[in-house]
Amino acid sequence: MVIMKTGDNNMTERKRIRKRIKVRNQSTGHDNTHTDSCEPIPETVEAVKERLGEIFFGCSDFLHREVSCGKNGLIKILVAYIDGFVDKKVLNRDVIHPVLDFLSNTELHVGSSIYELLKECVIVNNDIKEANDMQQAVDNIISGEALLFIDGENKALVIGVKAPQGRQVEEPDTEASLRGAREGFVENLLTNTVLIRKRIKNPNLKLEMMRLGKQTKTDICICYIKGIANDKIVSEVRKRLRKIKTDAILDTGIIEQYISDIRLSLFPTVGNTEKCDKLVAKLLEGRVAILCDGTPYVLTVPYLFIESIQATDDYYDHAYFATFMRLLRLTALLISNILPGMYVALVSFHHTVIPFKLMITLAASRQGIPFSPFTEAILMIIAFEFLREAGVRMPRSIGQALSIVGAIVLGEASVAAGIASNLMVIIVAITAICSFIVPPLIRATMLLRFVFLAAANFLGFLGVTLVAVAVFIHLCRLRSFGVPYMAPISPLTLSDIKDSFVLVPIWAMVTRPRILWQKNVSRRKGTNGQEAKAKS
Amino acid sequence: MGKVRISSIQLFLLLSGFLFGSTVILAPAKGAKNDAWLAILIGGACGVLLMGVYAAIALLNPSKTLVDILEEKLGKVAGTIVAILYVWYFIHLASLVFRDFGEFICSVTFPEMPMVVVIGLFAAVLLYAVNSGIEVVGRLSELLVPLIPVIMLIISLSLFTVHDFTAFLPILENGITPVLKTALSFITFPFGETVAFLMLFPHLNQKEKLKNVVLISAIVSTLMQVLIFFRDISVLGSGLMDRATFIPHLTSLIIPEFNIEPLVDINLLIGGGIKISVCLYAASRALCQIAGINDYRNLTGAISTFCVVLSIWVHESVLDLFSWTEKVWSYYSLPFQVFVPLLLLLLSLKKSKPSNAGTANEK
Amino acid sequence: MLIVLAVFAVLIISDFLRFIRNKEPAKVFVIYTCLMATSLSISLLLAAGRRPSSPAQWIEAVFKMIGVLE
Amino acid sequence: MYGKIKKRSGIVRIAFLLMILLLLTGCWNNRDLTEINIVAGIGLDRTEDGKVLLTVQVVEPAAIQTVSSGKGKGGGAQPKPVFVESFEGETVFEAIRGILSIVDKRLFFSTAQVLILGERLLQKGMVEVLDFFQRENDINYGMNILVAKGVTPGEILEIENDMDSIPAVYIKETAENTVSRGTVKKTTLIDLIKDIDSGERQPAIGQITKAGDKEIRTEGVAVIKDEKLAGWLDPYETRGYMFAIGEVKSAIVNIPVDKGKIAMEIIRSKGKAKVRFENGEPSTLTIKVEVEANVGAYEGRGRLDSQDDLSILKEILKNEIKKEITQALEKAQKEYSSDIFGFGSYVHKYHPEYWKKVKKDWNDIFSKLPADIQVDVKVMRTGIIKSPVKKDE
Repeated sequence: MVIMKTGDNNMTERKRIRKRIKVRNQSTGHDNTHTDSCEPIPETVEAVKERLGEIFFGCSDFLHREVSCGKNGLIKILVAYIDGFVDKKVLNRDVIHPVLDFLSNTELHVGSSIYELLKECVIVNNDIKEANDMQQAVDNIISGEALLFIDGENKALVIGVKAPQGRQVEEPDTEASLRGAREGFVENLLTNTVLIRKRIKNPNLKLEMMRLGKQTKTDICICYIKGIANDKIVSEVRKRLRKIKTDAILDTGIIEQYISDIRLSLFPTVGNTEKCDKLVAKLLEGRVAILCDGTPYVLTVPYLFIESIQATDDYYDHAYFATFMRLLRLTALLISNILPGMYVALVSFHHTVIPFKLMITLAASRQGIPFSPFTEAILMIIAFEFLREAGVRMPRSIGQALSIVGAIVLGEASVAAGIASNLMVIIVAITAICSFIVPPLIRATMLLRFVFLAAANFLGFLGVTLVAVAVFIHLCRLRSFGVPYMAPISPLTLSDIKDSFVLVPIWAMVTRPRILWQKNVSRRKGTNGQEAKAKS
Repeated sequence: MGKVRISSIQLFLLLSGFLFGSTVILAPAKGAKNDAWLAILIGGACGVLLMGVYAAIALLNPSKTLVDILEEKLGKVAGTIVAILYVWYFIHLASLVFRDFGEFICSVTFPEMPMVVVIGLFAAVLLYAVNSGIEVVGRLSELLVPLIPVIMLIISLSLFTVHDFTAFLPILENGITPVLKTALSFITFPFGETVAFLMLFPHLNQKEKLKNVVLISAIVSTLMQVLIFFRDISVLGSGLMDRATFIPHLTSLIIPEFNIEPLVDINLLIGGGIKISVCLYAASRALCQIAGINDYRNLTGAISTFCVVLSIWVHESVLDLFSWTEKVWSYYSLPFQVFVPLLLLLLSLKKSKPSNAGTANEK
Repeated sequence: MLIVLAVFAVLIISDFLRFIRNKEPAKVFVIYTCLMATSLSISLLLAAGRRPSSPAQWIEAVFKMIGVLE
Repeated sequence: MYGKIKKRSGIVRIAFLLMILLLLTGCWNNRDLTEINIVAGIGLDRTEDGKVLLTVQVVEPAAIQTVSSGKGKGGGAQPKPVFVESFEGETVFEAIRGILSIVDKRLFFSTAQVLILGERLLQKGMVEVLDFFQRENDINYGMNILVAKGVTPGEILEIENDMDSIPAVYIKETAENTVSRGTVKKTTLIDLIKDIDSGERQPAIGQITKAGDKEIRTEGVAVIKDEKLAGWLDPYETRGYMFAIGEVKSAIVNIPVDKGKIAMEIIRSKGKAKVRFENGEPSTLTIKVEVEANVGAYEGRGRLDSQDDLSILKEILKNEIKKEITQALEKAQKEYSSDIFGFGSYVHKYHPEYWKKVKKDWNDIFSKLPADIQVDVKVMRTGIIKSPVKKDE
């Protein structure tokens, strides 16, 4: 539905957004459409200095250096930057040193523009842009560039001498895998785009930058492969990102909440990953990625239900094994949702279903427990959730002690004290283990478990089934960027079943998911950038 | 809100789910006792024809719903009156299925539960489904309807050891009359009830497949019914089958060693759920069309509430329900399921001859 | 009785709020109110233990009148 | 657009509605496992004044756990794993509800392993009391039914021994062992209901008696005619009957030979009871039995080397089985005139017109018809050795 609505004015919209991005980040200064700020850059360096001092009042990390040189020391140049952002060595080597050298040794002709000369002949650095007004200048200083103001010019040079920041690329903690690349994304956006670009050496890999957040001015990057990603989805992503009105983007998690289709849904309709190879695989399937500066988590859209049981290892492994694992994960998902509910239904309502011998065991284990099965289950599950949360928040070294306490308190003492039955401990343990198997849905599962439990306590299996049907209805109506959430099972897309709860060997996976885009689905043709372009 | 589309697979599953509907717990051709299979086959054959009539009407009047067709062929006033009667019929049908469901749960699983609670909760869930749109119901059917044959297979296979394969003999012990009578009632329940799909057929995205879809689903469900019958009679014997309230459920109780009775609940929930959702959708859509309201969702709440109330009100007891459906239902259904559709077919044939309305009209 | 009223109140209020928000035409209100009023009155009668004769009985009576059923 | 608002309100509304309904619903039918009495065995009998006498054997799960896991240390007073209670009532249901006045928790019947009918009950007819067991929603249709011979069901249910902590399970398992020997018939509730329903076959129910203070014995069957007890078949006749209806799974048949006896182990058997018709009237009852057997033990002296030896064995075995079947059939025909073999079912299925006429008098017609019994025996293997020890050669 969404796609249809947005499809019509797709082209114009794209053009517009292009323009805007261009204007914001690489402003050439000759664009009249730019009306963001009217404050021009003052012509004298003194004035610039004063103005910058006003703007950055109280910012101790703002540094500037005034160089006055030339034959009579008349030419004044101001270099302004934020401390720590800029690689000072490089700045000195590439900018200050050559400029000083040049200005003191060269006779300047009348009428020759120092600005042009500096820009074209002197500064060694190859990442030079221009800033045309104060707003731009300030923006660039803030985002870590060095600004070069020259006396008598109402433009400034933006020199990219950013120092490499943040931690090194390392293996992500959250998504462990047995096989495959160990590289994970880091907080630095540029490092991340390089990681992607390293893997897809194709000019069709597009990285569109935009800036979000009134205060934070966070760099956001939309990443997709042109010709493989559905244009409608790409433009929908742009549209939704642009709609975000907030002052702070601290993490992709915030973006995720803004751009989800149904914001109140328990189920994630936007995926995230920290793993580089996973993201690349998703891009190659035609998905769109949203990177955000300052977080290693990259969003991928559209995100379908089936992706939650897919793991990167699956594709590198034997297909039989991978299929088995997928079915296993699906079962685990089911169990982690309904097992406590089923147990309560069984024990409270459906005694006829229990075989005689099991019934005696069950009844014996329940003997003397003061709580009803429902209360017992709720207590145990909540106790487990406490433990889990504590384990997440605690430093890792305490975590071990915690797990011992948990095992003893939950497993042994509560049974010995007659508060919980043996079986309930087993049930909660199995549920907990199963819930860890499908990490993307862990939160949905956690809450749904209680819903199932409550329904089971009221209506037994009927309640469980009714809630299950309601959940299914919800899943069926969910869409992620216009793509039905439960695809490819419903709506049934036969060619996409190959990578759903079953997995065919990788050599048999000749098409990309059709559900994302009907066009250009073959993985064998059009891998070359040019070819794909010609096609689309 | 854009064009709502359902695929042919979804329509097939919706139709199959609808045809299973409450037949999951009520053996429809029970009246013919040992010869029920014959009645099912005869009724199924006629049912296929009848559904063919509906498909033909839909094909001759592409992208028109039942209400449109009625108003066009019978004139504004008469058409509207008949359409309102149809709305009533769909509501009545939905409430009967609600009642079947409620009676089943209350006599088999929760004897102490008030029936209105069971029906009300079920209705709330279905209301959610219907309000999500027929597209979502279609997608839902893709997830859930395949469970019905799977569960049936599980039950049948676990009963394999207790089968007495000659239990359906002798053939035609009481002559052909009861068989034909039962066949008639089998046409009206469940085949004729698919008349509600005339409100859905316009949503099919591949019109040329409509005929096949209708045909296959009717044949599949007939065969399934026959199989279920053979399973039931060979397990229960004709005597007990005659006395049982809910035959397939009783069959599932016979499974040696373990008890999978709740699976029957699930089957009923899926089949009955699909049936009620389609009926609710058809009723509210039709009513909105008659009244000229854009969004059918405005009335789903009221209509499903009415269905729940009606389902409690309409019959006094479970025996009243069964004897009424056995005795009156088929006659009561005939005008809605056979006479009016045939009339519409004739009128459409007559009017569409020169213009040769084909499948390509759409788009 | 109270429960019936409560359930109906929730239904009607939530639906009416939605209608007003979406600015639905008057006929929606009319049809909705008709249906809900019928349901409410019947369910109140049922809750009071006085079951009015039902459509099923009317239909049966009509068929008997025509002579389809004996 | 408007879709977004509506979507959200839809979920909230449904959730709200569900919540209200859920809150309004109490916990109907919600009954914890600790709030029910698990019934392991049921006994049904009539008192002298015609009332129903219900006996139930109820399991104490906690006691069972301690008994089986050996937790009850150092002797001491171990809790009894089961208790038995009886109650009288005009109807079965009344007795079941009435028993609540002497036990603490509601009875739960689905777990019942055996239903033991008393002789006195059968003498007066059993159809009436069985209705409850068909109608109630938590009855296990696969429950075993046995008839107590010479004792009351209560006495049998009160037996305690060490083989199984739950006597009902002991009874059920013993009966099942005997079924595999072919000397008792396994009758489940559904079988019984089907037989009574169709009227084409008279039920035969396995019998149970007391053997000593602590053991029971399940051999032989009770023959029912018109829902009343007609008489009994002894173990050998029972086996003949079981051969005829094809329900022998494995049995040991001893056959006499020149010098001693051979125990033949039946490993497979098929039986079929049919009626031969001539001119629209039944002329002969035919019973066709196919048996596959191995030599189990040769307790005597002789040779067992060649096919000829086996052929002789086959002939003897055939006659032996035939004799048993004849005995059973004759007793059913002459003494009880009750068609427990299900010939009537065959007649109904394949000659419905005739059946319609004679339905009521079928048992009489059955008892007058001559019988043709064919037994086909195959002996395949002799075990690890061939001939027995040859002493006198």
